[in-house]
Amino acid sequence: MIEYLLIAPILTGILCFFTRSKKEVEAVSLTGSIATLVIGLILVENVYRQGVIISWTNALFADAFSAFIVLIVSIVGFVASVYSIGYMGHEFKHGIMDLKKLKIYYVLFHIFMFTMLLVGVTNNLGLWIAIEMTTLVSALLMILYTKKSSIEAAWKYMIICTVGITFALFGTILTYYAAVKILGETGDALNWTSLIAVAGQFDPTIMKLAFIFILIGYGTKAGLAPMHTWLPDAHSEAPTPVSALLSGVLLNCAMYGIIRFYTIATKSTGVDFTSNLLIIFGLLSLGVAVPFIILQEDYKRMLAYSSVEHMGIIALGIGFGGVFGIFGAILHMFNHAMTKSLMFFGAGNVLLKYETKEISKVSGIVKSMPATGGMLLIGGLAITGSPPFSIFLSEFTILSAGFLQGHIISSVLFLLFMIMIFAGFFNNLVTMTFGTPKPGIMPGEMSRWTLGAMAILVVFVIVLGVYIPPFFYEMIMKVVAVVR
Amino acid sequence: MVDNYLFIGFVAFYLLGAVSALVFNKKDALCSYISFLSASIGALAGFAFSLSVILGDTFHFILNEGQIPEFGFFIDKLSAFFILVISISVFAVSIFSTGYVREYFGKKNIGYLCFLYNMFILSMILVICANNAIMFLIVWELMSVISFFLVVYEHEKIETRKAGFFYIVMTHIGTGFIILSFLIFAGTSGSFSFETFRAAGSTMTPFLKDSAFLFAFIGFGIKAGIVPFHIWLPYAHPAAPGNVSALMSGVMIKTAIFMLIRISFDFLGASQAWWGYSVLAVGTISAILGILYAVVEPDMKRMLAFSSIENIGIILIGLGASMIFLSNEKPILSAIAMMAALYHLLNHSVFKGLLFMGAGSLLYSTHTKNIEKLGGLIKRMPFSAILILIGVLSISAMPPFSGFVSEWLTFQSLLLTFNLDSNFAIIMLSISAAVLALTGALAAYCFLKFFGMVFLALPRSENAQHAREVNIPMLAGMGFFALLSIMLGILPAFILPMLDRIAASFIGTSGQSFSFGTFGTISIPSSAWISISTPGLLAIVLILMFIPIIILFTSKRNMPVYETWGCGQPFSTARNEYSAIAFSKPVQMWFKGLYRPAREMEVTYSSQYLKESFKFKSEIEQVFEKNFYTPVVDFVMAMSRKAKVIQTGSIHAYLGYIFGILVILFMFIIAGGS
Amino acid sequence: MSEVIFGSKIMQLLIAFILVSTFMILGSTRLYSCVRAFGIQSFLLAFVAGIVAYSTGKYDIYIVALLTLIIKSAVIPYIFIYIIREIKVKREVELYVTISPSIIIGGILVVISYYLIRSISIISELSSLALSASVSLVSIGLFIMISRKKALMQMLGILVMENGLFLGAISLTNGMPLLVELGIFFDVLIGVLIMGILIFRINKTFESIDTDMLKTLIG
Amino acid sequence: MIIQLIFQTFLIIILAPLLSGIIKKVKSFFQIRKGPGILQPYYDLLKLVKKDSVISNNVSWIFHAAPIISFAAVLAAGLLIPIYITQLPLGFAGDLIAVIYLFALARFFTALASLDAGSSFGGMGGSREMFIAALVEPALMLSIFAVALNVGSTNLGFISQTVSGMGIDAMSPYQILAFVALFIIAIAETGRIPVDNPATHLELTMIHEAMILEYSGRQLAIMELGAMIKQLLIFSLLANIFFPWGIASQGAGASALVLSFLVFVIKILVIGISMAVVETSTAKWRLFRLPELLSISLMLSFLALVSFIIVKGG
Repeated sequence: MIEYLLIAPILTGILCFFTRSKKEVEAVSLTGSIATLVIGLILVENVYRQGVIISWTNALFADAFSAFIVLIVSIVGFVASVYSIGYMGHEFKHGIMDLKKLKIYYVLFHIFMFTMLLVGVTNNLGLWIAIEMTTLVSALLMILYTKKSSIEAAWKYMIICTVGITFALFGTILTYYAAVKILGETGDALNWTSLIAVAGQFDPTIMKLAFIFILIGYGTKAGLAPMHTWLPDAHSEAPTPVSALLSGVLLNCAMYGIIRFYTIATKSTGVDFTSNLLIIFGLLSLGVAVPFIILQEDYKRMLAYSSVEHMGIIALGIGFGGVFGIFGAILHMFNHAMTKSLMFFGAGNVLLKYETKEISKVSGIVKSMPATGGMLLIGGLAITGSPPFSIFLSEFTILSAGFLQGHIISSVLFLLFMIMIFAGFFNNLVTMTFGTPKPGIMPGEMSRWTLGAMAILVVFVIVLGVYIPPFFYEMIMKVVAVVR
Repeated sequence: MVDNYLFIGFVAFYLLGAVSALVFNKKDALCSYISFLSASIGALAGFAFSLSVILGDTFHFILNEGQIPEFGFFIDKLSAFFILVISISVFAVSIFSTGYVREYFGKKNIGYLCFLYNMFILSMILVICANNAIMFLIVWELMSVISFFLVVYEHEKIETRKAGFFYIVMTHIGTGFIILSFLIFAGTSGSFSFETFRAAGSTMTPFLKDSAFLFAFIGFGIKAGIVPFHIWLPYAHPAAPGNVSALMSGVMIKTAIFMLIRISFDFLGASQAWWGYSVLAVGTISAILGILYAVVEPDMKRMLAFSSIENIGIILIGLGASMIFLSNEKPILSAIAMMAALYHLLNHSVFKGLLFMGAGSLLYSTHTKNIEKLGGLIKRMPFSAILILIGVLSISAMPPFSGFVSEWLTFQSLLLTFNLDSNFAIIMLSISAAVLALTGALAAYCFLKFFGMVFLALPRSENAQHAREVNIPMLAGMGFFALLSIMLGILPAFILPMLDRIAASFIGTSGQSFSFGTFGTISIPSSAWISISTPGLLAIVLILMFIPIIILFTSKRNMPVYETWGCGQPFSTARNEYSAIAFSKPVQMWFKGLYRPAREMEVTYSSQYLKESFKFKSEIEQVFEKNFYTPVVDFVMAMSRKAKVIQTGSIHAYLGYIFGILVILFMFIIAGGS
Repeated sequence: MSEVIFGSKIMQLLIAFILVSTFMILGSTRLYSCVRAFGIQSFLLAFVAGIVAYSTGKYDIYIVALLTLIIKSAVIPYIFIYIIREIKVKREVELYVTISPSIIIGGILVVISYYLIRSISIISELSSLALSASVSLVSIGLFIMISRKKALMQMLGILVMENGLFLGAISLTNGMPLLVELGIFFDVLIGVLIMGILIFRINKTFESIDTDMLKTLIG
Repeated sequence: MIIQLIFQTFLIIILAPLLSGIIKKVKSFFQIRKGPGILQPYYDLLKLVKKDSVISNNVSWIFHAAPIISFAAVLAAGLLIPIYITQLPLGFAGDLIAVIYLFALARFFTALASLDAGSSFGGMGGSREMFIAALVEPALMLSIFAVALNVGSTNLGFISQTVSGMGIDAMSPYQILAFVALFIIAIAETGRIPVDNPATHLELTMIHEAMILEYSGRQLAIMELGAMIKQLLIFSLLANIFFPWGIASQGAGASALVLSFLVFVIKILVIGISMAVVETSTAKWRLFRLPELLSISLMLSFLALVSFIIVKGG
């Protein structure tokens, strides 16, 4: 089952390499991503029915949490591939991309998908390998454009994330050491399933050190402040569909790593140590995001910073703990993935139309591109956490968790930062969307594909804002059970 | 049972209006007619529904039991009253709108407007109905967001965008406080449904109660536009289209009052005296400051917005008095004060709606909001003139119009403090009565200026020259409200019993706070002999009118018509009329300290004695904005600029951060802390 | 038994040498010597791995040792040399922090990491030594990345950190399971290659690999 | 009852000019002039009624409606105020606050009319009139509170009944303070020096006169009469709130009625004369010094309130 899930994108990637025309490669990648989505959904469904699935001699496994990640990856991946057709098609039409590059793009795209899916379903601490792979592939995707800025961004991304990931590996080794002392030197000493069982007996001091390394390591990848510095560069310089994947999914993957280790470490170090660290880093990320969002001149960077903020919120949710907190955090992962991708897609359309990333040079989107503008406004309201959109629910849950767990000050700070970010973000959004577009901007949407992709996400954003389907609720509750 | 049908009915009609607006998006006229019509039908249904709840019993159901978010509806007499207010306003405004939106035909997207309009109404009603904190927050923000989109409907203008942004941010801050308050409740009750909040209200510790009340007061106060959180209001309300600002000012800000009553009376039982005092104080300050800014405001829609602040203040005075009485175990008096507040709330929604529609129609036919540029319209727009005059008379509390009754009630309820033995209460209430009197006088001043400058004497500009009477639907909409504010003026004896039931439902009185006599006489049993009968007054005045009429019109003499006397100048033009700013000058001089007026004069002389041209510019300063809000914003901006340096762009620095945090955490471990 | 002691003695020596090699990297001003020092370090690591394999008698660790020998002490240095030749960079290491302070800071880092490990309850003396050595390698590697301007040196820094990890892994837990180790090696190799590509790109677009050029993305 | 109403109405109308005539006479006495006869105001009014009224060419119906409405409003107030008997047939219809608002109504329409003609003097007058009203209002309300808190009602009949019932005890500090406050207010309300000068027609100083500048003939007559009536009513308010002694209460016999009527006339005369004294002994103040004057009365009424509390012993 899981194998198929992994093979599908690889296969698609390879096929993409052997295509001969734009039409072909698009068709292949679309079918491939649909296949991935379907398999992913089936997998999720199975996990939902029968609990943990293990295969490949324990190397791969999928419990509720992995399934959840798989769900996010496959949905956003699918939407992104739909969007890519519109976006890259436009680039292709305007000769920014030739066929060779287009093919490379799609190949890498699907390999990227593969790596992220792998993150979800590896059973053991080898999770590290998968995450490192995501870095490598996405770096390659980033330097598709040979612009100076994108190369710089790619370099920073590469270096900083590799450093981070190295720390993560160190943390992994320490955890393994702690495990080995209990279990003896078996391959199982790395598997979640066996680790969770004995995590209680681990040496707390070692686990503390390990957790610090893991938090800094995967935190770097997840864009927690102050290790977030690479993030705005990378996310703003990557091709838009990739930005969506980076912000919406990849960060979640890194978060996934942190949360996994959080579960293990907490069992031995006690909840205070881990959750306090998470709360500190979470608040730090929120706080760091504020000034950069308020005084931002580049809308893609603004979105990137808002990702930093939202990762902070997820960390907060986990840190606050309790059913509420973790439920909120998990739900937030999903909502953020959907909303942020929506925003990046909208930003992509704007970029294609106005050919600038500067906020001050963009105006009157609602007139030049009504649909995009409308959906951008919805997304903007959602991303800043105002009802009746999905993110509000998760954020409110996290906030209330903070209150109920007695972290009053942190929660109040959280609320304060949220309001400031809302003001900053919305100010920029209003300047962009309203008013009258500058002369020379032809009215008219970009393409059906892009709008379709956005529309799918808008549905998620709105529906989850007012109604959480029971099965979805249960799914998340299962994840919560895994995490606690 | 009939309630269900009515409830579903009006919700359905608003939805229908919204949907049809989208369906017929292309055909402006058709679209506007259908959606506004269905809105008004919905309003009628809502009216019937609320009446049946007020006279019948509470109406509640839960849409999706036990899910997140849970949608529970709970409509008791209080909520029903607010639905009543909303429905009345919506009915008139919808009729008005069918005419008003013709201005936008071809220029802007009518379907979008109609859609938002209906959704806005629906969201307001849902706010009233909500019985669950999360649901409430959702619909509350929905209301704010939709109203924001309505405010920026004419988003081509930069100031409109600014106003909208300002509005949405302020209301968001308010929501933040509301969330805090709700979380305090939830912390005690362990659930987000309002029933459990009610239960929690009695078990909470005083500190929690106080903070819950305080946060709610601030949060909803921002929405209601109380001083010092009022500053968004004079920007947002003028920016919106006329019909929308009528709804926003007339109804939307009342939803905040509703929640304030809900929380402080229904949940917390108004147990602390200082709540009442603070509400009273804030109300008093809002009333006086609001009207002071209104008096000197040349832009009529801004003026009306400021006067909304004033009226919210008056409502809060009633509310505060009611809380004080309740906390002193005087439920009857508390009910009386509450009724004064509710009555004024109803009146305000009527006459303020009327005046905003009037401003809308002036804008419609003259395309200027500046009072200085108008004049002499009473000859060009006779019907509007009469209708607006009625609105003006009501808002300046002239007997026997509606405003008079509610202000009389407010004064009486303040007077009833002699039943308390707390001197502090007596002093406070008397002072606020004095300030209220000043407010009333200034309101008369302000609206006299408004009417006089806009309608009387000679037109001061081309726009006013070529103004024409507005179309029938607009007149009909205003007419309905004008009629209503006369009715509310002379028939309080029919309204008060209803209010009595409502107040009784959550204050816990018998519902016999007033006794009613012949000629619609209202008297207050709990204090000797105080009574009033507006029909009586009206009758007396009407009868006595015959005396001057007889004197005037017996043996008709001819009335030669001649120019206005202007110191023997050959002829009088609009140029030597008294201007609006000159009219309000005394007040400006009186309250120099508040306004900090900045004036500049340019005089050029043709000869030593003869002035050739004379230019006078005078501006007043918004104290709160200048001294409180701007500094805060500047501070945040400065801090942000400072903080931004961390993103230096140097990869070494970035690695340095990681290094630093690593070392810090190492130290943390070595120190052996957990 | 005696072998073990013997092994542990040699281990201690080797670890000391590894630290020394790290300081060589810190101390040298020329790219070539840095690369050479790194090669030596990797070679020593391979030796450590061999000893561990010998003392535990696990054959997969021999493989690991072999891989280390080939990839880290041969292939990667070669790649470095190749890059240096290809893009004709100046041979000097440009510094933010001059030599002597860097040496001192390196020393301080070693001390910190020693105390860090001391504060953790570790069973065997040896593994504590190894662990502190690896921590100091990791931190010094990071320090190299911070204090040297050339992109190449940052690459080198990462690899030093890698070595630190390897040391830790091998001496603490006698190596991770083979699968994982292979994965790690694979990743490191790919990583180096991609960084190489990037460095070429940077050199092409910026006419230098001096990272001071890469400061355009701000705010 | 109806008879009493009609009687009171006409009594007010008849007495009002007489009062202002007397005041004028007294003033001229103090100014060592002969001055016009006491009945002069009647002659003036009759003269005006005989004259044509010239109408400005840009006035609207407001201009014509204003005299009627304001006159009726003032007169209506007259039926709510006890003149010589506490029992008011229409007492139920309105209390002290209602009276104040009726005056406000009258003022409102007069001021509107002043703007209607579009002359700058009219505007000036209206503006100042409303300004002074705004100045007066808080002090007025506060002093009313001081009185009403005492008796626990704002019904005028009831107030004078109770106060007269108290006998001499009513002469308590707060009564007096409140009276002085109200007296100052009365000066302002009746448009007398130092607030306004009823005799002047100098454009820059006149207030009430400026408002009715465009009126002539019968309309002017009505306006003037209305002003006189208002003056009479305010005086009788002062009289019957603070010194209601001797006023006939419910169902008093004919002799008592006559007596109380005489008492009333005397009170009014006293107040009128003292008013004249004040007018002659002070000079008119600048408009922007008026806030000082009225803040004095505000202070006084506030003190009245405080002393009421003290006396009440809380």
